[in-house]
Amino acid sequence: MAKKSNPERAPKALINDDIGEAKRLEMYRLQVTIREAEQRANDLFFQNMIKGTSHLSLGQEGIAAGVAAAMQPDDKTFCTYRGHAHTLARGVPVEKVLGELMGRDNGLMRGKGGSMHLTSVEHGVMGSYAIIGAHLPIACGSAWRSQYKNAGDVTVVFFGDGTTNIGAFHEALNFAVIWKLPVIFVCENNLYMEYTLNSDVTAVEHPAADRAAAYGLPRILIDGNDADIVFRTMRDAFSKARAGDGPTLVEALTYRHSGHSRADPAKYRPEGELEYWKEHKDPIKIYKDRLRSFGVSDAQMQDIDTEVMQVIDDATEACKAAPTTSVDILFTDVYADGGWAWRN
Amino acid sequence: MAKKSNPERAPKALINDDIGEAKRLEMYRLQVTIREAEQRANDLFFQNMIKGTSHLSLGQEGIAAGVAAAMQPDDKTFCTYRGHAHTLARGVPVEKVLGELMGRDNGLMRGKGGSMHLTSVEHGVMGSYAIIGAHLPIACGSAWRSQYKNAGDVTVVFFGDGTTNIGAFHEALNFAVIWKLPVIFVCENNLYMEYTLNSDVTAVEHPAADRAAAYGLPRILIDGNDADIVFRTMRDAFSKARAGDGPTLVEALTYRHSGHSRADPAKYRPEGELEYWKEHKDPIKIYKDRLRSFGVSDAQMQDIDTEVMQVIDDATEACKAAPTTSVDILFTDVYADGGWAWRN
Amino acid sequence: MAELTYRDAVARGIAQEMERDEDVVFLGEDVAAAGGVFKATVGLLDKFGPLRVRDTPISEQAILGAAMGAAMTGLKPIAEIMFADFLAVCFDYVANELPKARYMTNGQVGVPLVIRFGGGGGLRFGAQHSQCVENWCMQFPGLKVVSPSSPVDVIGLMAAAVRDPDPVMFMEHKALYAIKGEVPDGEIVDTLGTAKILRHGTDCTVVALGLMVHRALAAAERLAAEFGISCEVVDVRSLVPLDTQTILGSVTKTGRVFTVEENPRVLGWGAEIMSIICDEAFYDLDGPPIRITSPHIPLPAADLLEDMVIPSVERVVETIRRSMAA
Amino acid sequence: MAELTYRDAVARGIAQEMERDEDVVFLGEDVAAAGGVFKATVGLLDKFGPLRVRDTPISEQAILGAAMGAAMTGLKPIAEIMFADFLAVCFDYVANELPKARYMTNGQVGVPLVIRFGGGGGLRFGAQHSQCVENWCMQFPGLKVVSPSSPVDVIGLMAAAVRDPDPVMFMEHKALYAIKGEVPDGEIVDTLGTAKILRHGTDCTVVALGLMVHRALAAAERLAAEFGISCEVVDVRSLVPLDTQTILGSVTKTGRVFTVEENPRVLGWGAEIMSIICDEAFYDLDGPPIRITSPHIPLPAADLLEDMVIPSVERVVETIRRSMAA
Ligand SMILES: Cc1ncc(C[n+]2csc(CCOP(=O)(O)OP(=O)(O)O)c2C)c(N)n1
Ligand SMILES: Cc1ncc(C[n+]2csc(CCOP(=O)(O)OP(=O)(O)O)c2C)c(N)n1
Ligand SMILES: [Mg+2]
Ligand SMILES: [Mg+2]
Repeated sequence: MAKKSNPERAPKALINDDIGEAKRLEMYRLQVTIREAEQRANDLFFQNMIKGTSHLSLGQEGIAAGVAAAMQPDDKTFCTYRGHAHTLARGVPVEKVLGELMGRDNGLMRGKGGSMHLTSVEHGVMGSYAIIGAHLPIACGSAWRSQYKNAGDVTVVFFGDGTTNIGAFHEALNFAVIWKLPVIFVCENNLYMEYTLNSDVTAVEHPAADRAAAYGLPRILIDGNDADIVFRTMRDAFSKARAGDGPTLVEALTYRHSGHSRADPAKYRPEGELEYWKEHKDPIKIYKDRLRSFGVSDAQMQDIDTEVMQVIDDATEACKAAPTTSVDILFTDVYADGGWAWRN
Repeated sequence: MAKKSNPERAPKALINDDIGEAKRLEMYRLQVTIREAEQRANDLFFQNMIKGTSHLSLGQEGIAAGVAAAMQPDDKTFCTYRGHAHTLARGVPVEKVLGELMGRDNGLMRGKGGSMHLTSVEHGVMGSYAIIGAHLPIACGSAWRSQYKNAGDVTVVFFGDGTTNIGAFHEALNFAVIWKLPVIFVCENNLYMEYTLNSDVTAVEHPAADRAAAYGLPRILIDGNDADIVFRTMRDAFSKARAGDGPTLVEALTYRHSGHSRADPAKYRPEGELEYWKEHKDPIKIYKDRLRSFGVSDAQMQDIDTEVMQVIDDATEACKAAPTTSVDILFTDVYADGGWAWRN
Repeated sequence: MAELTYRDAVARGIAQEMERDEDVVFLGEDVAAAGGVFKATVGLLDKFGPLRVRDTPISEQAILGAAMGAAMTGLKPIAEIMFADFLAVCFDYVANELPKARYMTNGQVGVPLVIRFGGGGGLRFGAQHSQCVENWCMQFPGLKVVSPSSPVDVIGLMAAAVRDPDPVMFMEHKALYAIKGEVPDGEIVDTLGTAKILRHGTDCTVVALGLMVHRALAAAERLAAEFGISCEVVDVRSLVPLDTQTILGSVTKTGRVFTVEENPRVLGWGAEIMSIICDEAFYDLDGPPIRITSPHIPLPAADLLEDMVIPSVERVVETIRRSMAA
Repeated sequence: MAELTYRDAVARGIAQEMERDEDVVFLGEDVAAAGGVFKATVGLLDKFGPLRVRDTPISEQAILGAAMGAAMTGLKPIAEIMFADFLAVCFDYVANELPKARYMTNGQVGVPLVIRFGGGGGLRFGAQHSQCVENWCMQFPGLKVVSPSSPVDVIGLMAAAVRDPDPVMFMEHKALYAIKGEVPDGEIVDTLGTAKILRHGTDCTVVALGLMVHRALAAAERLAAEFGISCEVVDVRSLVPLDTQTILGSVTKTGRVFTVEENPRVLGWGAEIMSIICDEAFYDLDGPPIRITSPHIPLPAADLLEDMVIPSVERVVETIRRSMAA
């Protein structure tokens, strides 16, 4: 995502506030990249080029972009199955993500992991986890390593509202606090755990924020559809973590435009709910308005959009052209010796 | 524990408050019974008449007595491995408890369960659980059954301070609240999880009370070494549960006089700590003073003590005389057909 | 008699039992309003109402714990753990609580419940959403473990499981939800602990479970047609109790035995069955007992790769043909 | 050379590796200040300080999860799960996370850690504190599983486990903590995946693990002395990787095989070993392979009852004598 838009078109006088022009354009580009790459994944599903399942973050791009923009290259990301967004946001090429979804040899894990397990260690994406809650303790371990080795990096772990009701959430939060670990817990509250309204099965209104005090943490509840807010919140959390002052728990409100997964037509939504969020709370719309208010022209945004689409089109073509995964990787990397021998 | 002290000796004018004479004498008798039965168990260990492990509640009797005194016969109790006290408090004969510890045929489960799994369904003691946290969700299920069948009974589940850090605690609390279950969670905070100070590994000062809000529950923190306080708190909790208003979480402060288990000499205590609790916070001392202040004579208490000792001595002799468990129960009750056949 | 999918058979089986007995209740994630993520419980909420069909939070320990506590005190819960793999997050109930309660209490406590879950591969869900966890459950004395391979077995074994006074682990196979089969009208009640001989044969016995039953049957047809090998195909159906009479009876007759297992190779249910056969029918065997399993690797996600791992009809045919020729 | 208890060998084994490599860290409940509930880690806190030897809350998921995250990113943690049975409360890491990470990421991620736990019976701890969970771990491709039977093996296998780049499940046997054995001075490093022939013999092969190794050896002495039966005793030591060469080699030589397993009968490690033997050495067998196991029941607590369940020297002698005579 390092590619910059054409500097000639850059507006002269962007507000030189604490975020600034470069960061904002980066966050815009990230959000558009995620949106369009996810849309493409969706299309490829319906062309039967992607099998199995997949969980899109359409509508939730503000969080992925705002968090990633606040990260350093050696910081670590732990995602859920709904992790395409966070993986892309760390700079993983679209081609490698789509390739994995399509089970091609050019995929991130050459098809062995699939949509729910995107991992790119070279980008700090330490994995996507498909068992609810499992990665919260794992992220603690990554942060523990950073603390122990004085490495300075911070670990970010994403999870949904529904995940706050599983035991591992509780264990991880307590653990992170008592060991003062440099880890940031980001709860993306998109209202639903799969098809059930999370508030129907949760004892408090704000499943993460209302529980922060149970771990001696401050209550942080933010609008996740405004990347600037996300960015600022995370910047503080990173400072805290790097200063050795321990973990942060953030609840970011958002909404997913798509169904829970490929199989879900999302019939459980009350009428008008989706429309409301799309109309009034779309993170990309919000961000476009923000940029406009700072003097960025629609043409400039259009340029970014075009560049992004080009990247995604190229990636799509590359994936279609890529060979399907070669079966000789079937028996590799079960064990560290490269193979799968469990006996002599 | 139904046996009453000699009515001739009963004081004429006990304060006729909300607890009253009969309840108070019952609670006194319960506390002494638990204390002396546990001491006896300890002695029998050192005579090598009890094998394996065992976890005593010496010093924590106020909670067991105060809770049990507030219960109806058809209410349900779920204990931990530290469950002798709660089992006795429900009226289970001392002989059956000691018999189980000694692996005799007269034991509650004839030796199949042992000290950590005391169960007496006829007394509402639905089991003692040795895996930390497991019984909290199970207790929810018992309460769910009561709710579903409109049975009116309430389930009480005991656990320690250290147990608040395991996932099952979190899941059970949330679950109980959203289903409004008639269950009362009693956290006996005796400061230690085994040999480690619980505050060293817990993010908040009061591991249960400080987390009540995370489940939308009021913060209830009480002195567990005063049976009257425990009784009153539980009376309210039972009313709430029976009224259909859902669960209660209570944190009762206490201290165990013995080591964590048979094997533990408790060397980790800071100097003077045990002495302080024994001197100033012993629940039986506190209760004796309370009774005295209400006009109960030392002689009357002495009578109860004597009766209790007689029961325990008789139980001990009965257990020593009882046959060791007959091996023909080895293969019974694995399955409901009475046997253990897993194949034809 | 009607054609029913395996998926619809689940709902029908549960409904049959809920109609019969008010103490049968059903809980799980997204099972009520949404009818389950596999749409296997559609309609139950409408039929039985929100007190008997309940959506839960993502709290598998609470689900199994609550089911256990309810069962111990008078209800007969059916609990869904959505993907079989998620049993791992509530495994304490599977390993330590449910199976041991009756024994440890010397019979004071029973736990009459059913835990159902969608297991198995073939749907390109990857290594954490495709496992055959019947093998995880089989080790624990006190549990019963069944896995139906057809719609009629789903209903009949579900009824048997619900009526059974012991905890029953009920593994449905996700790749079978869409298959159809003839199902008689009226109440269907099967018997736990019974295997079924689905195809009679004389040369060898092929023991299979779940999805693999279908592949074993297809392989048997081809082995007969192409190589003149006559296979007797046994659908185990119930791992605990295990119908060793049927299995040993068949092996004694044929003298050769193969298992077809979807699980990774090591310590699948086939290992137990082979060990029993070798112990008790050693002198009836005319050749080595052969397990046909997935190789001992996690399941990859990509379709092409996944198809290489799970035993195919071809692999079953080829293995049996070669072994019988040796 | 010095006499050391199995218990002290644990601390020595861990210390040896922590001295060698700063990235080796150790965490668990009551392991640091208290030196562990079995006193197997006494002195480590003093030697290596509170940053490397850490007490945790009662949060087994956090313990294994944190160990995994640390291992994935550069440390080599040793995590204690106090009683083996408690693996059930953090089983998602055992079944779904640790073993699959490397494969699912196509080798991007490795998880070099050791999970150690006290398993097995004999201490009158009852059904939930006495299990042989090596069998729970053996099914998962990606894990390694070892269980030492002597002090020197504790040290050597611990070193091998810590140095191994894959996740290793390390089961210590609680009933062995008090035994003593000769241990050489200096660094000891053993090899995973190697069984040991502890006694040579010609009539039959007896395969055992952990506590049962000692009973198998005692039984072998008696079988030789009293019945003239010559047993070759193999200590499996490592279930994954499994040293099938040593086992098959011995069975090929003797023609008869027995396993001595502490676990309840169904689907213990013996089932896998027997299945391999019957598949690959079928024509070398002179009689049925016999598994000597605990009966398939939960373990009762009372001493007399417990002693009736776990295979005794007498039962091993009697079973082998009868089978060899038949
Ligand atoms: C332990 C476990 N239980 C259940 C599931 C099935 N499941 C997958 S996603 C999901 C909902 C998660 O909701 P939330 O945490 O809000 O995240 P979102 O999907 O909304 O991003 C569920 C129940 C799972 N993967 N793991
Ligand atoms: C899952 C699990 N982890 C660890 C243990 C070992 N253990 C038994 S008691 C105990 C301490 C419990 O402390 P607390 O909850 O405060 O109860 P207390 O013993 O003080 O009554 C521990 C860690 C266990 N039994 N189960
Ligand atoms: Mg959500
Ligand atoms: Mg405590």
